[in-house]
Amino acid sequence: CSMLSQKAEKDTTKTAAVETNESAESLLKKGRANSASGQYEEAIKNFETLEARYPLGKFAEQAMIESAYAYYKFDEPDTALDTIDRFSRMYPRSARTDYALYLRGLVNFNRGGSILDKVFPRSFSDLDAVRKKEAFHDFQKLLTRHADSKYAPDAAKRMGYLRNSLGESEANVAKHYMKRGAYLAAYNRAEYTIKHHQGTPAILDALKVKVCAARALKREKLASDTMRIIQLNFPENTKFGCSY
Amino acid sequence: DSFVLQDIQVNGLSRISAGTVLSNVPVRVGQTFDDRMTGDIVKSLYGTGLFEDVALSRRGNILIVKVQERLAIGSLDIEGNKTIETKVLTDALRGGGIAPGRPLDKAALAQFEKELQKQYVARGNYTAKVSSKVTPLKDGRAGVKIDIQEGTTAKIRNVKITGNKAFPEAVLQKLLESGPKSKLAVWSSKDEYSKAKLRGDLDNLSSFYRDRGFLRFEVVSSQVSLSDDKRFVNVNINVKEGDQYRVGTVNVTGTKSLAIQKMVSVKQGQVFSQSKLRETQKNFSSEMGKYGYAFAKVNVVPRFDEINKKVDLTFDLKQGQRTYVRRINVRGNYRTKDVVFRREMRQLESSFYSKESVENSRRRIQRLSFVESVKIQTSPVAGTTDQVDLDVTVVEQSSNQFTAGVGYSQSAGVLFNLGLSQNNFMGTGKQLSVAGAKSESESSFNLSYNNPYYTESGIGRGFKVYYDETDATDDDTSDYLSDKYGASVNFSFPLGEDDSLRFSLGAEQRSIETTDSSPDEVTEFIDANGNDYTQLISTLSYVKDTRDRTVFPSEGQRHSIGIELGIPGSDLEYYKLKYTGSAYFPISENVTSVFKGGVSYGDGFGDDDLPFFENFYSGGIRTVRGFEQSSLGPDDSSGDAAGGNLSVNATAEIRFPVPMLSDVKGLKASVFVDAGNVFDDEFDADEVRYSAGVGLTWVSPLGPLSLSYAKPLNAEDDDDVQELQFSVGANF
Amino acid sequence: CSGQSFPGSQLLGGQQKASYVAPVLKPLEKITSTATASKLWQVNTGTALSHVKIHPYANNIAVYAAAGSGVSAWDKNSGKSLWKQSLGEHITGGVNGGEGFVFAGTNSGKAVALDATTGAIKWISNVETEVLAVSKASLGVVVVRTIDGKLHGLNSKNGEILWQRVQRTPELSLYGASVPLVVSNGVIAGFDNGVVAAYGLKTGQPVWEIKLSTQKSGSEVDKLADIDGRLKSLGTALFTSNGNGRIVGANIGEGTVGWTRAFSSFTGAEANAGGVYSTDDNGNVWKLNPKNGQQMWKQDALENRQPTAPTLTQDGSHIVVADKQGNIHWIATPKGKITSRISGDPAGYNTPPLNSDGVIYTLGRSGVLTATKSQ
Amino acid sequence: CSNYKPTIQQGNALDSTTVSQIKVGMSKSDVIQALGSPLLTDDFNQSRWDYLYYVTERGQRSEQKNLTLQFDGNVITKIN
Repeated sequence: CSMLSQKAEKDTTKTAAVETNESAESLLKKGRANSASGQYEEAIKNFETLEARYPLGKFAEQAMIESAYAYYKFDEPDTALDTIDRFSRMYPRSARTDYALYLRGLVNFNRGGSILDKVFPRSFSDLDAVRKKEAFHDFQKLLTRHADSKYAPDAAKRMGYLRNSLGESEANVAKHYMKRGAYLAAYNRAEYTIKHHQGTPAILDALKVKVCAARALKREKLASDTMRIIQLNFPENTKFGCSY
Repeated sequence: DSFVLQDIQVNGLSRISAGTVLSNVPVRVGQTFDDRMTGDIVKSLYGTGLFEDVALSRRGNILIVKVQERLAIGSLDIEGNKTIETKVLTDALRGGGIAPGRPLDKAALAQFEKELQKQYVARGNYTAKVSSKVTPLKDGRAGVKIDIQEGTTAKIRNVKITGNKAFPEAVLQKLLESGPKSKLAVWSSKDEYSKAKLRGDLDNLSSFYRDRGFLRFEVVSSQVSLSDDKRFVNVNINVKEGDQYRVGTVNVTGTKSLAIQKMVSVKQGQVFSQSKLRETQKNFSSEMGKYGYAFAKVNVVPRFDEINKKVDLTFDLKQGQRTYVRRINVRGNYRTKDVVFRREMRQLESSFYSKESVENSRRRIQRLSFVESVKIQTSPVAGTTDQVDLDVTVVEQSSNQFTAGVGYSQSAGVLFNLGLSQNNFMGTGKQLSVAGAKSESESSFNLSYNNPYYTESGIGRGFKVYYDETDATDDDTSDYLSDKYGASVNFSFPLGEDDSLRFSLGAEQRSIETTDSSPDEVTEFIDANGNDYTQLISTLSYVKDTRDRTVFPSEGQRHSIGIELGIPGSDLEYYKLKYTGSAYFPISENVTSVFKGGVSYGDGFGDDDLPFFENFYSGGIRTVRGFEQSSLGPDDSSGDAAGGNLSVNATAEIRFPVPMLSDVKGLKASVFVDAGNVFDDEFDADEVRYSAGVGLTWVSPLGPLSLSYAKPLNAEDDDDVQELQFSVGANF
Repeated sequence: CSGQSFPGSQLLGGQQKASYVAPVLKPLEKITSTATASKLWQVNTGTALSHVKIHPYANNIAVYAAAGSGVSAWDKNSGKSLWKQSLGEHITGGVNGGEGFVFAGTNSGKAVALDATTGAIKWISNVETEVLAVSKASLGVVVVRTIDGKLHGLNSKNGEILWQRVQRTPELSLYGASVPLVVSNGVIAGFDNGVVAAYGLKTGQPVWEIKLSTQKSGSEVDKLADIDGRLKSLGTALFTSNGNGRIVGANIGEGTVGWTRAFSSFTGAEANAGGVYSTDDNGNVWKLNPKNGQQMWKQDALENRQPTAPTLTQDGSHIVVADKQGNIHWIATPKGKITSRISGDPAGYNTPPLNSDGVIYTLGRSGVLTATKSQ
Repeated sequence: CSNYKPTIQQGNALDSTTVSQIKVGMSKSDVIQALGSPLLTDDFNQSRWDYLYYVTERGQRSEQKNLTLQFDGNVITKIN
């Protein structure tokens, strides 16, 4: 198709901006080299020149998804997300849609990270829940649509991690309200955790908070009902204190 | 008639791949095809935005899709725009799908042209012209050129008000923001016509009259008429004043509580005033807001008595249902733990919604130094009439300052330093700072850690460990060598929403060596007290802080008054009283006036004096700019500045964004006047030094940098003047 | 403080100020053939407000003008000053006359009648808002048009308000209004919303209305549709035009439209049996066939000079227009050739020339009154 | 020491007059209209509504106010 005719050609018309005759292929190679060596700004420039000069070809398709990766590494999450969304709209049947979904999940997963994370690792659990849910859904789409993609195993692992951390941050809020003596708020938060985050380790913490909060609110019946659930599901954890 | 589709042929393609076209044709080979589907195919192909024209035809059982590709935009340039930045235009264009690399949609371009022209006219540029030219380039691409003639904003030639009896036209003209410019107001844009400004003026007029009893005042008509060449504008406003009304009887229905009744600021017999009425309504809703009635409403039922021009007012208070907060969600915290913000919230979950505590919470979060901005919005909970969720959306500001490398400071020569200060350490809100520095006159190391929430209710606790070796010989203060090391623990106890008590206790070991150039004061002191001292230092201070944020506050104040004691058991017993205060007043949206001041006094117990190394110094970028660092005040016997045990300084400043660089974050320019000095025991007014100048402060990712150029106003000849000064890590 | 921008930011550059680019003017070619017009006399009638549109008025006694806050009368032949009368307020409407009076209107909504011979103030009537135009007096009635879109019928003897009519005015319109045209016992007025309407002179009863077309889309400037120019009656026909709209030939009695033509002119029309003459917004002067509006000739030498509506000379051989650069041009009606040019008020002209007994009077924006005679 | 502790309010704040209006036989929607929806709900026992309220000021927790409504289907049967 037309991509093959993409040989180097000289632009003589004087009205057009001065165009070096670099072909799409060499632009793509240069962009990839920059990206590999960490010069993400350079990589982005090459990819976007390619897109401007040779739009709508196979090379432009590659350039677009790889510029998204470069933006992600260059700590510009929002532009990366826009580029990925534009990519899936422009090339719905591209061979790399699974990578696009995976990359989209990664951008939201690592949002807010900075070089200092190596020096002072940032605790992951209590960060913005909305982005984590978005990442969770991107990875989920990847697993349902491209179960056999080579990114699927890592996505599955990250989904598990996300599910647990979402449950954990919900339970942490319940504990926070116990510490402050807002027992009704703690009770309702614990209830929410149990309802929305089954199967995560946070369930046990939530059940404990529910018991202590019910006792503090002098609702012995609610406390004993919840205690029975703990005995059923976590027989070895029935002894715990209520000081938070 | 329908038929089974044998094949789909696409022609007219030059750059787009057949695959892309086929993926957008909602029909597959082998399906039965009938005429109804043609509509969907054409719609979906146009939907891709890639094609100028799409035509379907049939040859036997083969569907032929004939497309004409849109030219892709090769280059896009914009000329002639002065008052709207090119970046704003390119973003708008990209929003409309017009950007290099994208297919050129001529309709969108024409739409953009019309829209931009409308924009200019709406801003009062009635002579503006916007046109665009598309020149085809090689290989299916097009060059787009947008040419803009902005013209000027129409100037108001005159404003005529008719129908006014109670107030002369001159009084009314002063109320208006739009009007002809007086000769000397060269900079003002008062004569630039804008619809919004005129509407604002009409509101000002009616509230002016309604505040003076003219309840039936109305603007009958307002005309704006353009000159023939569309460069000038006349404004004619015709008003009908109506009569002046006084307040008749006032009664409140809907609530029994007397406290609420007292809230009414409208009294019988007074001339009716709309602003007083609004004030009463505001008092009501804020009072009710405190008790969870967030949606309380007050409607005022006026009853006119036309004969003797009175109006009886009934305030009907509708409490509405009490509203409860179900869940509070924290958003945008990518680096900080949820609990660090949640613990600042005064509004709790499963508790009634109180406007006051939500506003309080917003202010407390805004004051955290690692928060750039915070918004709290309520959204109703589906299925309930009285429950809402709160969304706290935070924009974080990188608060870790990582300084390393070589620096030059005027007072200490070449400076090597390495330091990291983080007041949101690992997203926990704790503060940790580690810093080491080495230069000819000083080498120091200090580590400090503070946890503002050591206890749940906000009692803070922190430690500090420091080692400091100074050789004060070459800067112009008294010469001696001193090295000290020590550690201290500090606590802070909240006394209310805005004030707290701070206490610290520490031990310090210091030893002093004299040099041959040490002045008599130093040598006498050493002879009297020896070279080494162990000190037990404790400080106690009360701080009241109502500033709206710590970085570049725009309103509020901070006052701190405290005492530092060399408590008994130390070798040298002394005390230092210290007051520092700052107040911020917003002038306009991002212009703030700042007033700062400080008084410190120190003395030894009994008849001995304050140790010389504890003296206060003045001069330099943090006290009185324009004078060399610590150079002010009395001199010691060898002519260096000895400092003093009484220090006074004050600053008045106006801060505004740097005009051309207003989008650089955290950059502010300022115009200031400094005053201050240090004294030996007695304050002497004519010894106070003054200076004025301009300054620039930038809160860079590496920490606050400030630069100032100041002219001393009453420098004595032996003062060391230094107009240009800069520093890293100055407080602001 | 929304209006007041902070001096500091202006001082250090602030927003670049865009500058006004004046449209390009064609050079005027030299007049070679026999000059057909000459200047009789020229006087300065006072310091005028540059934006107001004051028409000169002449009767058998004198020619009248208004500038700033004073009305003045001048001898028609010598240009000698007969009398001057100050009204104490800026004059924004007039000058017109009839039945022994001279009328003018002020910006604070006062319509004033003066004695045509002595200039003494006969009556003052309050019409609330700025007066833009005054009709001639006829059958004891004078009609005043004010800026809020109202038409007021006043008793010409004592200024008592007989009737009032109003048309909805758009928020933005061009400054100025067409002089109400008194025809037998009716008055016809043009409004800023592109409507021409006829009312009973004595009663104000609406008789008919014609809506010239208005543009729907585009910016506020594209939507301007004022009828501010001259309403010309010729026998049973009425000719007028509006901005961004149409020029129309209609029946003056029934208000039925004979012909229309897409045309944009805020200055209105002039007409005689031979042709309908009008100046469009770009400054081209047209001659159209009065029967069907077909173009007969178009003179584009005065492009961008914003010439006024044309005025026919006494013998109908020429039409006279005055432009914003202060030139008065004579254009031959057969072919549209510019035959003569005289420079009058350097500040240029807002209102068309007046023909009275063969003398063409023009009143400029700085109050210069010029009398010229064409051979 | 007696330092400042922010006040803690929890539960439905009801004043005595509104509570006195609740009568046996009222429907659930009437109750919600008068008292608002209960903040403490127990999934296992839909027919029992608990309104409770307490406030902790400067560290001292007030006596907790309770109102329990038993429903049979949609109508109140017991109040205490």
